[in-house]
Amino acid sequence: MRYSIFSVLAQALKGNTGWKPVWRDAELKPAYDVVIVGGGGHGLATAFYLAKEHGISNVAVLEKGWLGGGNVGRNTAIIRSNYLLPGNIPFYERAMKLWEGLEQDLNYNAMVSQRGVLNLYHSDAQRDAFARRGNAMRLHGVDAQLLEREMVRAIAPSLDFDNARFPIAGGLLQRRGGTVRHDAVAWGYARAADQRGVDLVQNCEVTGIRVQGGRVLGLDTAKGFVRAGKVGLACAGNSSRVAALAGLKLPIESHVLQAFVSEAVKPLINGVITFGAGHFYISQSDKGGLVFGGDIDGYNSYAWRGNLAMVEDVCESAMALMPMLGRLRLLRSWGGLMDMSMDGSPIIDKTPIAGLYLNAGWCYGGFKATPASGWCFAYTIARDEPHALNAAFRLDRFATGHLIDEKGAGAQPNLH
Amino acid sequence: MAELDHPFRSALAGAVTAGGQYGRRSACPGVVVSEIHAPGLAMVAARKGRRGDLIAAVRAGFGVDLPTTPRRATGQEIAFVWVGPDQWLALQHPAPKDGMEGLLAPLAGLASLVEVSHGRTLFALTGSRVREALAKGVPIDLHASAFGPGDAASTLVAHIPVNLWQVDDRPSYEFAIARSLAQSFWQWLTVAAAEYGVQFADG
Amino acid sequence: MSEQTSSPDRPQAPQFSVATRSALVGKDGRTGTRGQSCRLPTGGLIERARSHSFTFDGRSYAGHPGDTLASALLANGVHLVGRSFKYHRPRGILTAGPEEPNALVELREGARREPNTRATTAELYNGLIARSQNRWPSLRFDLMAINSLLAPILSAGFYYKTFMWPSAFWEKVYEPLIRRAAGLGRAAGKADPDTYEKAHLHCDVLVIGGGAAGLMAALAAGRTGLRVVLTEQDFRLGGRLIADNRVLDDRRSVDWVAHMAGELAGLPNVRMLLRSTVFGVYDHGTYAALERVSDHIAVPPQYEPRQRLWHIHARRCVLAAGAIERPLVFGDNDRPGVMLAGAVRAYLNRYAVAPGRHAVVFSTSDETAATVADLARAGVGIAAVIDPRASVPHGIEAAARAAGARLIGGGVIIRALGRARVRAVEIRTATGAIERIACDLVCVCGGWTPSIHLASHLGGRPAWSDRLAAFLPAALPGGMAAAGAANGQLALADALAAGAEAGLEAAAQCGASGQPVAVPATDGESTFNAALWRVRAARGKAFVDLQNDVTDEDVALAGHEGFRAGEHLKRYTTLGMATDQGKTSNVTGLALMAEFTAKPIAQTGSTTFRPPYTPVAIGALAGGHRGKEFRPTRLAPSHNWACERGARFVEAGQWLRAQFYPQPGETDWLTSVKREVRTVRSRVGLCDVSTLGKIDVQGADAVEFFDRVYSASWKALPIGKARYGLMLREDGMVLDDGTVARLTAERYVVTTTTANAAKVLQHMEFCAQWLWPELDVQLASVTDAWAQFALAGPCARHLLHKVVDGQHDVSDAAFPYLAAGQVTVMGGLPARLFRISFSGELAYEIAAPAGYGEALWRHMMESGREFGVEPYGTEALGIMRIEKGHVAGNEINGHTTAADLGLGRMLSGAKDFVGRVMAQRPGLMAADRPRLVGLKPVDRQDCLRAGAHFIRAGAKPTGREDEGYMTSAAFSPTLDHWVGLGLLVHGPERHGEQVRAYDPVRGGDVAVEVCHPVFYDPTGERLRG
Amino acid sequence: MRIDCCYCGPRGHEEFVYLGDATVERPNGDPDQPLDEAARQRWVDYVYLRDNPAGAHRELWQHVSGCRAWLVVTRNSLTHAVLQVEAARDVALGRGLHQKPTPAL
Ligand SMILES: Cc1cc2nc3c(=O)[nH]c(=O)nc-3n(C[C@H](O)[C@H](O)[C@H](O)COP(=O)(O)OP(=O)(O)OC[C@H]3O[C@@H](n4cnc5c(N)ncnc54)[C@H](O)[C@@H]3O)c2cc1C
Ligand SMILES: NC(=O)c1ccc[n+]([C@@H]2O[C@H](COP(=O)([O-])OP(=O)(O)OC[C@H]3O[C@@H](n4cnc5c(N)ncnc54)[C@H](O)[C@@H]3O)[C@@H](O)[C@H]2O)c1
Ligand SMILES: Cc1cc2nc3c(=O)[nH]c(=O)nc-3n(C[C@H](O)[C@H](O)[C@H](O)COP(=O)(O)O)c2cc1C
Ligand SMILES: [Zn+2]
Repeated sequence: MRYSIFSVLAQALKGNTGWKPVWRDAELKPAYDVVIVGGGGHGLATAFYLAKEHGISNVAVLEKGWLGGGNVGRNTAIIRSNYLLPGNIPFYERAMKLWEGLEQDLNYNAMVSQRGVLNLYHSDAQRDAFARRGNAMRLHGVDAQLLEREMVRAIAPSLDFDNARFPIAGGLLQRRGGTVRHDAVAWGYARAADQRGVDLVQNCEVTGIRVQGGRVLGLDTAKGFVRAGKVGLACAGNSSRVAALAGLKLPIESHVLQAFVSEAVKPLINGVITFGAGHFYISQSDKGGLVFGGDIDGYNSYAWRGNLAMVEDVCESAMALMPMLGRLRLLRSWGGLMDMSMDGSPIIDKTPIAGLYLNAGWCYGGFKATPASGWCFAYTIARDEPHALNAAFRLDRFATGHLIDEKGAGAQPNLH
Repeated sequence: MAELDHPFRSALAGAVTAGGQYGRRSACPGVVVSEIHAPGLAMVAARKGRRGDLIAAVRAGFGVDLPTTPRRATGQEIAFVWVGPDQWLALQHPAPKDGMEGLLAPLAGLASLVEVSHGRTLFALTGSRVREALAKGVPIDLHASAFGPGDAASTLVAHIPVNLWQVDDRPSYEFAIARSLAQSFWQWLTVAAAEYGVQFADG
Repeated sequence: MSEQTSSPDRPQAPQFSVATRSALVGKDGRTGTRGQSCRLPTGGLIERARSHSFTFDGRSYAGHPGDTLASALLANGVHLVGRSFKYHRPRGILTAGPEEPNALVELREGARREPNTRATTAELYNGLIARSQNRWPSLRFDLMAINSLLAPILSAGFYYKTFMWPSAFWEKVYEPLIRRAAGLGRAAGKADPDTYEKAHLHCDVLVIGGGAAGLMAALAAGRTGLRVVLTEQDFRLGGRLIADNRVLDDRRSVDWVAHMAGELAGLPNVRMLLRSTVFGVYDHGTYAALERVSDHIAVPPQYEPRQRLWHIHARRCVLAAGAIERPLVFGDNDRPGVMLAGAVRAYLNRYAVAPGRHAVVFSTSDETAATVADLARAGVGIAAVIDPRASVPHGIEAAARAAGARLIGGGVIIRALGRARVRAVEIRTATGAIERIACDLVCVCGGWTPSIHLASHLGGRPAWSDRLAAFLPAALPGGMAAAGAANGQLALADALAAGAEAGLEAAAQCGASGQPVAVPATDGESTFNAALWRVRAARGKAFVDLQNDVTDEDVALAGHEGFRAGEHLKRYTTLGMATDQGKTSNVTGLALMAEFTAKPIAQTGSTTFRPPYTPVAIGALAGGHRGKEFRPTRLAPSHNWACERGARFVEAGQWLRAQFYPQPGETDWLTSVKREVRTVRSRVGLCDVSTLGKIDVQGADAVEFFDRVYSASWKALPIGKARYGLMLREDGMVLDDGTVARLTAERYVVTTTTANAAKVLQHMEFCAQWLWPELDVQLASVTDAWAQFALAGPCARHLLHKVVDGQHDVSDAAFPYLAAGQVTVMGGLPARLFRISFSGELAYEIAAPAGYGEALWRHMMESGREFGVEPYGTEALGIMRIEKGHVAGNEINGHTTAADLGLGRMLSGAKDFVGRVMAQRPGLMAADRPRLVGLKPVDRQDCLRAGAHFIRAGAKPTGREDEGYMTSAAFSPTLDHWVGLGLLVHGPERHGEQVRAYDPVRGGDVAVEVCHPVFYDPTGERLRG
Repeated sequence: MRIDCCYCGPRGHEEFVYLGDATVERPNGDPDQPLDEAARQRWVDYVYLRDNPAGAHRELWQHVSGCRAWLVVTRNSLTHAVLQVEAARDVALGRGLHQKPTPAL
């Protein structure tokens, strides 16, 4: 059924009894043309674009828990395309463009909200690094503005400008950046994929990948064996484990990233603000909660929960940047599982096994990529070759040295 | 060596006043701090495979059994604090005339010796509330049942690396802080102990 | 309890003002104290002798010490306290504890305003100021209540289905409206003026909760002599025992609690923390607790924090956090005056407040008997006792009879009537008859939910108990045991026994033994509860989550639309996501979903429990680390002098470094910096470079070690010489550069950049301990031990002569470029001298023991006066290194190889070293990698900016044409125009070519000429001079 | 998280820095060894590829704000339970790969 103000009104009159399930809770069929492993944002988007762009709808998405229960359902929902390196910018800008048309594409309001992303800088060197990035963005047709201190003050007067250990010197602003209602992205893609015939199978963990003669045959799952012409892995934090089922070892470590939300308050912050002298970023949800986060906890983990030291570190940065937050209360903290790659950039590629495709290594930044990731992964699966947009996200780049290391941190995932 | 015209400058100079009181005014401040002026300090690290010989040499030359766990062992004048595997911080106060490297020269060949006398600022802390004040930053257990005279530890206090050891069970402690961070440590201490009153005694 | 704050080290036993408490209250006795029309004349744990005045929404009221804001409001007959989140429905006080979903207020004023403060936990103090929130223009008349009329449209998830058109309207129109309407209270918007602190506490046994179970556990463990910490979130010990009228060993429960508190206070090894909530459980026995040190007074006393964050490290823990009562789901069950029965008992017994005159009790639990008895004792009229069970237990029947109340077995409330206060209920009797009963108080109880949150913080999933209709702890964190109501042991006798046993067991696990503590005898009670998740065919809106306005219909709709998993339900409806985190609603919501989907509750699953247990001020989590104290500050040896000279400082990591030293009359930085550069180039300047990392390296294998960590070979470095070295990461990129000086045969001193000092030391330790532990090499950081000053300029040697003691020959012949040695200065002070130059001038670095650094600096400034010596800061330093084409942090940025930087010749081909192999990957060797060049503006007036990108002359500026970027730029006073360094594709082959330096974010687009990166003295004559 | 440093006792993990997998071996990088495909792959394995197990994980930490020892910590990545802490130096020497280099020329 189509969603619109009219359907909402009509249903209101009927006591909201006529709504249909947002997606069918499908049963697993014996075989599919394509099976996507992982019902997160990327897996669901991939299924949607396989159907929409490539006419491939005999597709299943297998999710070991409930749809959207992974990182797509727990991230701080920031979207931006303010990248530095040529391998990244066009890809993330494509994602941004797709976000901008998402409601219409999906007939689902995921609340894409372009209220701006402001990265603060605190030194001349940082300013120049931001200028470099801003210029790179502009060269690729992406919006970027370099702000001086007083311009930042005008946008965000409640930051600490007067008593800071690392005074704010200015900021890089991408106005088209912003936030999206994260859960709704999963639900919107799920609904749209379902409507195009994709089977979404929950509580269906993949436990084995069968390969024959160098070609993928199918998958063992909690609901039995399923044959698959092609298999796409989109398991985010669990990528190493699932790839290992096919004997692949990845340049990835799994790490916990925490996020935090405060009690809801009346509007306080409009866009997204990131601190340049510590790991901290913050925005305010439409419900009023301040949503914020910082660095990853810093060690391999599959525990989905964080440590106290990081909570304190993030709150110290919060107070250093915005001393007015002192009396607001932290309501909830949680953790997600990051597939931290060795150069901090993702992989969307074929694998040495024919018919097996990999989408992984998103680190803490894969949410913003969701539409483009799904779009490119669908292309790569359908055409058996990468699209120009994901051509740099190769699996063999670690061997060849064509790394995409935005931070220049080297082969140490917890530093990215 | 003639007494230099140009004086040694404490890392705390300008930040503290001798005899000064900080925080709550009190006839008997709960925390009494002093700086141990210009101590002699050296890092002593056993050369590869020479730990045993080093221990013997220190025993023979200084009458001290080098601790092999985080403790401080004292001799006549010198003390050795374990700071890491096969590594000690040797300290003597007042500093020996020829510097610590001179004093420890007999150990050459068995250990690498590095004079760091000016690298650390030494705080001596005592007072009836010193444990409570320290608990606000020191993450390790300083309770009498867990940490006593002679025990030592290296840890982080308010993001500042410290070496500390307990001197006696009044209790008194000494803290060695990187010189460049001494004022930050002092700042933390005066805030942490403010409610008990802090006296900066002349060391 | 007095207004003095309780200091953590002096735990105070709770002081009860029970002397005045008498058993029964006369019928007309309710006028109570000064205008507190609903205060009972006697009883309660309040200090009647003193009163506190406070205001709510601008009106003044009075209460007593011992009150919460909620109890004081109720004492004054105030029930309407807030508005709900979505529909702006009038709301009152539901609970008497931290689980409160409704009674949220803005507490305090100005910079201390705290939105969303639960009135039920806010301790009353004299002068307290509170306001209602989320209403406009007033609490009684809230225009946003129109949302209630739109409710059919505003069903769960409606916003996902609309507001899609036109697209641009979302940010411009719809969203701002939604944002303004959402949110609860208003933040202060000003810097928090109070302070917070952190502290560590170590113990053997931590007991969480000071109710019956916790007190017993603490005593049992405490008597073994172990270190025990008891935390209680309330400002009084006792838990339910001070809310209920119970008898333990012939003592009234409040007296028993006082007695226990006394026992515990007598044990020096037991520490009691009141007002202290354990809010999080972390790995390996770490518990986070928040102590509200000064929240119960208007302003924290001087030198004391508002709140303290405790890191508790405990070997064992007893979770005795009690249980939380559940409301019932019926029509308009959110009306002010509908209260939890247990809360009503707390208000009656603990606070001596009657929350109404005519009560209806609607409960599924056998505890009704106690509620009825307490109401009757307080003289509250009981209009009806409604129990949905067809056969009502005897106890309840007896209690109702004793109170003269009508008992309605098999009945339910289908709707509450009234707006700002309940005035009647509509009930359906067992026969189906609908009836209306007037009342101003509805006491509801739908059973109890054990407080298992902390048992689940490490991910252990709780287990559903059909018997209790609740989740119980399962898979607890290591070292934790649960006891009492938190463990489903609801009956007092069970809770006491379980507490005593858990305390002893925890002690035993720590290796201590003791005598079992005698468990007091109690009056019997039945704790049976018949689960009723909702009243069917109710009328009006039936709320499950009161704060987020989630109704049973919303739950049904979620199920209908496929959001059936517990976690889907939560996210789609927002059930349990409000400030109370669903403490009173989660279980009911899950049970309803199970009912709608015809699945067992166990299968729907609980949602995930996450810290914090109750919300925690962000300021408390930051402690003192804010403002200037956010991070420690490292001060260089000349800092003091630089301050005197009015230097400007710049942050370099944790260091503060002098950026430049303005002189009188200089108004802009460039003037000062130009002067500093000219001074160095023409006379002599002095710069504090102590911040560079310095590592003392000794050992027989030190050279071998350097050969492996640095790219070049060190075997030929003679004693008394220094050399520049490059270190790679194992992935082949440059990690750091610096110098190595050989002091003696087996002793070296290494310098690193300021930024990488810590990283390089760690890396070297990694190499020494893990990669090559067989090498004899010892490392020690000596950064802080030495003050190190660069003296640079043509007159540097003249100055040096005045500083270094006469016996040392520092002539060019005796001490040539790159010489290094030990000297004495200023008449006997041992120092180290290095002839190295970053500026390109004749230059030395002198290192002296840091305590003499300032003296040495002053001495050099004085003795250099005749040569016109001046200090120079990091800015001038930076300009001169650019003039000299030296790479620094801007170029060594983790993206560059040695070859990129023109340093490829420094990679030895004859030995293994870190990064050697990976640097040979095609991607790192590609000919088209941007490489180091110099840049000058074609029009010498133009200004260059680091961060500009290079575009081929004549090409359109697009990503495809991007050929590199300017890494560093500076105005060169020496050349009198801007100069830059940059990384340019095929750069070294393009000297002489013109390219565009394109800088759209700063409006720059300058033609630049590519040149050799060394602008100044390319042959290095000056530094060898 | 608390790590029981084999020298200092249990300390908060914030006193440590983390490096990662301790099971990867640095291959021989001597220039006289041929850098064939297999050798290249060994290097890629060492620098980039990780087992990333969900369960027991041997990993390198340095007690950087304590005794500065590098440690090999065996920790369960699902539960964070620390199973074993060893001095990295001892582990490395125990591998027996390490011989004294030939004296410097
Ligand atoms: C706290 C936090 C904050 C973040 N903030 C941002 C941000 O602001 N901006 C941003 O761009 N990114 C952010 N991210 C990163 C972003 O969330 C992720 O990169 C992105 O969601 C990953 O892609 P996904 O949505 O497909 O992953 P997921 O949602 O994790 O999907 C993977 C799915 O695979 C399933 N799966 C795994 N193994 C199996 C198996 N064997 N069988 C079947 N199914 C399996 C999982 O259950 C899961 O549902 C953040 C992440 C976190 C945790
Ligand atoms: N008859 C019934 O049906 C019934 C039902 C429920 C409870 N009860 C009564 O409950 C009591 C059970 O005793 P109990 O000790 O288990 O529970 P309790 O509720 O009496 O005590 C729990 C205490 O823990 C404190 N607490 C909770 N979470 C905390 C945290 N995170 N940090 C610090 N403090 C925290 C609470 O403030 C409370 O004081 C008995 O008195 C019993 O009669 C009876
Ligand atoms: C952007 C965003 C906003 C959130 N807002 C709230 C909130 O207002 N209330 C709440 O209880 N949780 C909020 N959460 C956290 C979720 O409750 C939940 O903790 C998170 O999605 C992770 O799931 P888990 O805790 O079930 O593992 C929010 C999460 C995100 C990503
Ligand atoms: Zn250690």
